[in-house]
Amino acid sequence: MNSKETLYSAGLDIGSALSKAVIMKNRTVLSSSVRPTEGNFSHAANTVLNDALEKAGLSHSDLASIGACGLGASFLAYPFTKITEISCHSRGVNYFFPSVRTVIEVGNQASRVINVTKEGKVADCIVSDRCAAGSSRILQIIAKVLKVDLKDMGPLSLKSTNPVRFTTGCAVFAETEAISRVAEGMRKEDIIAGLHQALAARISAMAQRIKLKEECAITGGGAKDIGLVRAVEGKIEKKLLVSDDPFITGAIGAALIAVEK
Amino acid sequence: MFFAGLDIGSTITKIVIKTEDEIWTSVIRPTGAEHRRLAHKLMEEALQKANLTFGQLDYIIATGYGRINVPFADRQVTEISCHMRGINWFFPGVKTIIDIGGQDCKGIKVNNGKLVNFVMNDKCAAGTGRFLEVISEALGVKVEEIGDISLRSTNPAKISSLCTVFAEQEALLRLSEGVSIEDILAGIHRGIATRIYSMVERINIEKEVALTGGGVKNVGLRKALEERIGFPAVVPPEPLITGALGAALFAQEYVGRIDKKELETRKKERRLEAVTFFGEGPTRGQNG
Amino acid sequence: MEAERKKKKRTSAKTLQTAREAGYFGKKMLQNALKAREEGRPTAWSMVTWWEGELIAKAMGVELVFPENWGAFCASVRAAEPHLDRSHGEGFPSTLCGYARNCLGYARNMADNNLEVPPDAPGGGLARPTFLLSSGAACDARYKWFQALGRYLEVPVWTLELPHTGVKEYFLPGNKEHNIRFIVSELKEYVAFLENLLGKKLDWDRLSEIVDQTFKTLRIAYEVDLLRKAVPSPMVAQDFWSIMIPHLYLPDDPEAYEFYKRVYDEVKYKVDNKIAAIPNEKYRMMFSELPPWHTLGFFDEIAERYGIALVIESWSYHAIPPIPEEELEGVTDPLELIARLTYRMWTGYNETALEYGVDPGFFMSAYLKWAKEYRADGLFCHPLMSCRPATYTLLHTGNVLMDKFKVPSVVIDGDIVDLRVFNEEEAFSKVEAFVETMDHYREVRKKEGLPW
Amino acid sequence: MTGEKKNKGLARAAEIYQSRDKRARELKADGKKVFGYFCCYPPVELMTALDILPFRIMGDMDEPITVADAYLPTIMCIFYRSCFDIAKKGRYDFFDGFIGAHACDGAERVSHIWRYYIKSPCSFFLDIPHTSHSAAIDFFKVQLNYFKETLEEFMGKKTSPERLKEAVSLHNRQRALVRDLYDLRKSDPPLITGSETLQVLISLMCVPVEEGNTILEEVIEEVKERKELPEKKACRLLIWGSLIDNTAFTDLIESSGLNVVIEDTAIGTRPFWHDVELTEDPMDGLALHYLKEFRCPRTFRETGPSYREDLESRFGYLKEFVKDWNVNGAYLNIIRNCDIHGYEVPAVRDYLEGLGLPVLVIEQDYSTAALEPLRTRFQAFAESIG
Ligand SMILES: Nc1ncnc2c1ncn2[C@@H]1O[C@H](COP(=O)(O)OP(=O)(O)O)[C@@H](O)[C@H]1O
Ligand SMILES: Nc1ncnc2c1ncn2[C@@H]1O[C@H](COP(=O)(O)OP(=O)(O)O)[C@@H](O)[C@H]1O
Ligand code: SF4
Ligand code: SF4
Ligand code: SF4
Repeated sequence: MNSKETLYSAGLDIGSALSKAVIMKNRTVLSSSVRPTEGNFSHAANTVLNDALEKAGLSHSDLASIGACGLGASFLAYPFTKITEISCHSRGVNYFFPSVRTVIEVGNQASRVINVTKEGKVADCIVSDRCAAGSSRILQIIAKVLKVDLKDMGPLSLKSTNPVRFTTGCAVFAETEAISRVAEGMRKEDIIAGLHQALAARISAMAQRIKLKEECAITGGGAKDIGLVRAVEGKIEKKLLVSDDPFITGAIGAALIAVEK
Repeated sequence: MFFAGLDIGSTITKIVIKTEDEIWTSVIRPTGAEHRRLAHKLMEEALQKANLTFGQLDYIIATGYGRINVPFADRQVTEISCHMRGINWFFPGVKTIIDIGGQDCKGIKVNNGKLVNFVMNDKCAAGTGRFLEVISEALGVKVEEIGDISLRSTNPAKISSLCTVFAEQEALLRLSEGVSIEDILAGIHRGIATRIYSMVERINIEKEVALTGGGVKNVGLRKALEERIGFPAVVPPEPLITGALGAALFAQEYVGRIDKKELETRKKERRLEAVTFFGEGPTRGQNG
Repeated sequence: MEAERKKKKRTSAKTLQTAREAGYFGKKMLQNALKAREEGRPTAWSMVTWWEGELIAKAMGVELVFPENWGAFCASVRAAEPHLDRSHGEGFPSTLCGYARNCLGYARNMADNNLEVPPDAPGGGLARPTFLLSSGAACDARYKWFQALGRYLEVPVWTLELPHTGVKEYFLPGNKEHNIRFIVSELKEYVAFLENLLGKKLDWDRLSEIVDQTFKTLRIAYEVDLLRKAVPSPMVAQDFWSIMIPHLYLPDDPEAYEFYKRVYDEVKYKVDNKIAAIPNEKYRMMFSELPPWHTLGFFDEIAERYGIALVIESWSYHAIPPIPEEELEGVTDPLELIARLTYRMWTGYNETALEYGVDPGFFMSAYLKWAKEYRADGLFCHPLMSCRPATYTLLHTGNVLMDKFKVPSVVIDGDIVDLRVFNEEEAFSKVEAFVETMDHYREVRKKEGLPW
Repeated sequence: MTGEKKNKGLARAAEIYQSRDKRARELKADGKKVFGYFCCYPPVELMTALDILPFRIMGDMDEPITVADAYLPTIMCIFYRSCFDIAKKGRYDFFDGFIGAHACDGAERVSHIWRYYIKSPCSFFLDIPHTSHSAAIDFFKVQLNYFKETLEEFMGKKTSPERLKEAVSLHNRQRALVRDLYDLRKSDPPLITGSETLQVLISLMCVPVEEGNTILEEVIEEVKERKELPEKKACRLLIWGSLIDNTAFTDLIESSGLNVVIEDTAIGTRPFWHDVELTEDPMDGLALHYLKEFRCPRTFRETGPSYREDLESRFGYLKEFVKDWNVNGAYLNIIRNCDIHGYEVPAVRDYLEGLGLPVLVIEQDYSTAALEPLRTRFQAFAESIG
C-alpha cells in the first residue's frame, strides 16, 4: 500500500469501440492509453491498462484502486469498482471543466445528455440507446464508406457548402444512402456535413428533454469530430466546451470515483 | 410474344423475360450504387442471353425500389403486387407471402390471386436482408454461408438487441465470450425470425405460406421462420426473381388489354436508355 | 455476478408477513366467478371504476372479475405474450394498453373455444361474463377496450362515466354538486339496466350494507398509508402492490376488512419499534404509476444495492383520504354515498392542485402532497408503452416536483406486461446515477430551507 | 377581373391554409379576441355569439417535434404532441384564450399541461362525458353554461338566446355549404380533389364564420364551373379515422392512383354533417348536437345486442357514404398512439369489408418526413383495386 500522499489509481473505460485507460496520481493524470476494443474486451482491457502502467512507469501492485465503466468492464480479470458510464463521464468532464453543468456524451453505443452538479455528480440524464440512430457509431460506418480517415471527417465537414439531406434515421440505411450519394457524384464533404446535421438533430432533440444549463461540454468519441460538435452547437444554439482528449474523460471519472469508494 | 419484368431492388436487380407460358431468361445482378444507372446494361445482358432484340419485347414493367425512373419501361407496378403475382404463378394455393428483401420486409395476403392486405417494415434495418449482411460481415463469413453454418448450432445464443448496429456488437461480444459462431448465427436468425413473424402476424398468417426474397435464400432464416410459424412453408426455386416474374406476368396481362396499334407505336417510341435519375425516393423515418 | 443476478427470482420479496397472505384474495375473486358461471349465476368483467359500478353489481349478486388485474397477473407469471401476439394478429395496434391486448387476445381464444375458458388459461382464466362494465374514467382504453370485446363475446357493455372537470372548473360555484348529481343519475340508469338485464330488483338494504363495509375498509387502508410516513419506512411498494387487491377489488368483503386490520397492526408494530422494511434505508422514493409486474424483483435489488425504499406509490391504486364529515352529513342514499366516494377519488387532491396551480387534479397532484409528507428524495417514473394514459402526465409531475420542491425524478421505460420493453441493465445504471442526483438535491433542499 | 374571380374562393382558401394565423392576427390587431380550441367539441357557436374568433388548434407535420419532449412522453398521440410543441415554440402566441377539452385522453392531458406552461388571459377546460344517456346530456349542458359564463366574464358582456340562435344559424349555414361542396365530389372524377377540399376546410377553422361562408360560396361556384377536372383514378377512396391536416398527405394519396372522395375525420365530415337543432333554449340544441349527433368514436354508444347489429348502429352512416359517393376502397388512418381510433380498427375493417370494400390500414407518424415510404403502400392498394 502506498502512503496517503501518493495515491495511484487507474480508471478504465472499456467501450464497444474503444478501450481507454488512465493512470492517476491523486488528481493528476500520469498517463493514458487508448486502443480499439475490436470485440475482445478482456484482451483490450488488459492491454490498455498495462500500456498505461508502463507509460507511467508503474506496476499493477502500485495501484490503490481501479475503477471501470463501459460495456466491457465486467470482463476485467482483477478486482475493481464498477461504475456506470453516466457517472464517470460526469465526473470526468467536471475534472476538466468544473463550471460545466451539462454534458453531452456522444459514444459509440449511446448518446447521453447529463446535467451535472458542481461536484460532477449526476443531476439529471437522458439516454438514447435502443436505436443506433443517434450514436457516433455511424461516423465510423460512414468514414469507411467514404474511405476517409475518422480524424479527417470533422475538418472535411466544415468545408461543406451544401450539406446533403439525409432522409433516414437508421444508421444502417444511412450507410446505404451515403453509398448512393457517392455514386451520384456528391461531394464527400457535403455527405459528411449532412450526416453531422442529421446526427446533431437527434442529439439536440434529446437535449431538449432536459433543460440545458449555461455551460455545456461535449465528450465521448463524437466530441473528437469537430464537424459534429459544430453541428450540435448550431442546433442547440450554445457553445460547447471540448476537452483535449474526450476519449479518456470517462476513464478519468472512473479513476476519481474509485478512489472515493 | 415476350414480356419483361425488371425489379430494381435496393440491393439486387432482377430481370425476367418470359413468353406466354414460360420463363425464357432471367438475370440477377447487384444493384450496387455504381450499377444503379446501369439498368439498361443489364437489360442488354438479358436480351443477349435470351437472344432477343429490344424491339422484340412487347411490354416491359418495372418494379421494386427504383421502379419510378426506368425510362424504357411501359409501366410501373409496386413490388408488393409483383411478388404476389409471381408467387401466385408458382403456388396458386398460397394465402400468405413473406418477402425478405434487402432493405425491407413484407407480409402479403392473397386470396384467389388478388392482393387483399399487406404490412411492411422499411424504417429500421432490423428484420431485413441488410441486417444479415451486416452481421455476416462483422463475423467475417459470407452471407451465402451463414444459413448453413447456423444449422450446425446446438445451443442458439441469446441476442437481445433489436437494433442491427447493437446486435452486431452483441454478436461480437458473445464471440469474445467464447460462444461459437454457429450458436451466434442461430441466435441471430431466431431473433430476426421473431421480429418478422410478429410483423406479419398482424395480417394473420394463414396456410399456405410462401417465403420469398433474397433473405430466404438463407436456410437458417428459413428454418427459424418456419419454426416460429409452426408449419413448413413453400419457397420458389429462385426466391430472388419472384418480383421480376410478377412484373413480367403483369406485362403479359396489360398487353392483353391494350389494342395492337397502340402497342406497336409504343414499341417504336421506346428506347433502351440509361435510368434517367435515380432519386432515392423513400424518405425513411426513424425508429425512435 | 451477472450470472448470479440472472438466477434471482423475478417476484419480489414482501417485507410484510400479511402481504404474503394477500394472494388469497386474487385467487378467491377468479374462483368465485368461475363457480358462479358453473352455477348459472351472473358474472361480469369489470373495469376498476373506483367502486361506483362494482358495489351496485355486487349488491345484485353479480360476481366480478377485473381484466386489468388479471392482465397484471398474466404479466407477473409471464403468460401475457401469447395473448399480445393474438391481439396483434386480430389487427389491434400494438400501441394499445397491454392489459387490453392481453384480454382481447384471450377473448379471441375464448371465442375459438365456444366461449368457454380455454384449458391452458393463466390462473384458471376469466369466466365468461353476463355483461361488461366499462368506465369512462382515467383513460379511453377503459371503455373502448370493452366495446371492442363485443367482437367476441356478444354481451351488453355498460359504460359509467366519471366527470373529468379541470381543477379551476371544479371550484366554480356549484359545479362539484352538479358533478355529483350527474354521477347519481348515471348510477340510477345503471341500476335500471341491471334490473332489466338480470330480471330482478336491487336489494337496497344489501347495497347499504356493502357501502358501509366499503367505507370501513377504505378507511383502514388509508390509515395504513398514513403509517407509512414514518422514517424508516415500515413497508414498501413491493408490499403495497400485494395488499392492494382486497381494498381495490373486494372492499365490501368482511374478510378484506379483517385482513387490513391485521396489516394495520403489523405496520403499526413496525413503526412503533422502528423496524425498517428494508435494511439501511438511505433514499425514499415515490413511484408513479404502474409497475413492471413481470420484474418486481428489480425493486428488491435496488433496495439492497442502494438503500432505496419506495415509500409511497401508484396514486390510482390507493384508498383516498376519507370524505370530510360535513359533506356526508344527512346523506343516506347509497347511490349518493357511492357517487361522493368515487368522485372523491378523482378530486381528493384538487386542493393541492389549486395551491400549486396545476392540472390535472388526478394522476399528479397526489405526488405533490406526498413529496412533503413522505419526505421523498425522488420520483421513480415508469412510462409505459402500454398504459399510456397513466404516463402522459409523468414528465409534467416530475417537472413540477422539481420546480416546487427540488425533488428530482428518474425516468425508466418499461411496461406492465410486455417484458421485451424493459432493459434491466440499463435500468440499474440509471438508478445508480440517480443516487447521485438525489444526494445533490438533498443539499439543494437543505439550502432552500425545505424541511426534508 | 374575370380571371381573378374565377379562382377567388379556392385561392383564398389556399392562402389561409398556407398562413393560417395571418387573418387571425390581423383581426386581433383590430381588437378582435381570438381563442384557440382543441378538437371539434367546444361549441364554436358560443364563441361566435360573443364575437370571439374560434381558432382550431392544429399541429404541424412539417415541424419536427423537439421542445415537447421535455413535457410530453414520446408514447403519446403525436398530433397533440405536435400541437403543444409548436405552441411552446410560440406559434400560437396570439391567443386571448385557450379552450381545452376532454375529447380523448391525448386532448385532455395536453389541455392540462398546456394550461400550466402556456398562459393565456382566459382559459376553460370543457368536460365532455363519454356517455350520451340523458343524464349525460343534462350534465353536458351545465358544463356548456359554465363555458359560456367564462367567456362572458372575460368579454365583459352577456350573450342573449337570440344572438346565440343567430350564431347557430350561421354555423349551420356553413355546415350546409360544406355538404354542398361534398356533393360535388360524388361525380367521377370528383370535381374537387381531396387536397383542395382540405385547404377549404382548414381555412374555415381559422377565420370568422361569415368569412368562411363566403369562401365556401365562391368555391362551390368555381368548382361547379370547372373545365379542367381532376384526373380520374381507379379508386374512389373513403378515409376514416384520425385527422389529416396537411395536404402533403392527401397529395401523396392522390398521386398514388387514388381519388379521395370523402373523409370521415375530425377535419372532414364530422364537424359538418349534422346541423345544430334550433331549440327553444339554444343550449339544449348544442348539448344534444355535440354529445349525441357528433360521430367521433370517443363517445361511447350503446352496444347492440349482437356484434353485427352493433357494427350497424355504430357505423351504419358509413354505408351511406359508400353508396352515395360510390366509394370502392377505404383507408383507415391512424395517427400512432391514437387509442380512440386504434381500438376501432378491427371493427371498422370488418364493417367495411362486409360492404365489399378493400381496406388499407396505416399507423402513421404525423410527420411529412415520414410520408414517402407510405407511397408504395398506397400504390399497391390502388393496384389491388384497379
Ligand atoms: N479520431 C476520431 N475522430 C472522430 N471520431 C472518432 C475518432 N475516433 C473515434 N471516433 C468515434 O468515437 C466513437 C467511439 O467513442 P467512445 O466514446 O470511445 O465510445 P465507446 O465508449 O462506446 O467505445 C466511435 O464510434 C467513432 O465513431
Ligand atoms: N445466396 C444468398 N444467401 C443469403 N442471402 C442472400 C443470398 N442472395 C441474396 N441474399 C440476400 O438477399 C437480399 C436481397 O434480396 P432481394 O429480394 O433482392 O431484395 P431487394 O429487392 O430489396 O434488392 C440481400 O440482403 C442479400 O443479403
Ligand atoms: S432504425 Fe437502424 S439504427 Fe435504429 S434500431 Fe433500427 S437498425 Fe438500429
Ligand atoms: S391504459 Fe392503463 S388505465 Fe387504461 S385500461 Fe390500460 S392499464 Fe388501465
Ligand atoms: S379522437 Fe376524436 S376526440 Fe380525439 S382528437 Fe380525434 S376527433 Fe377529437
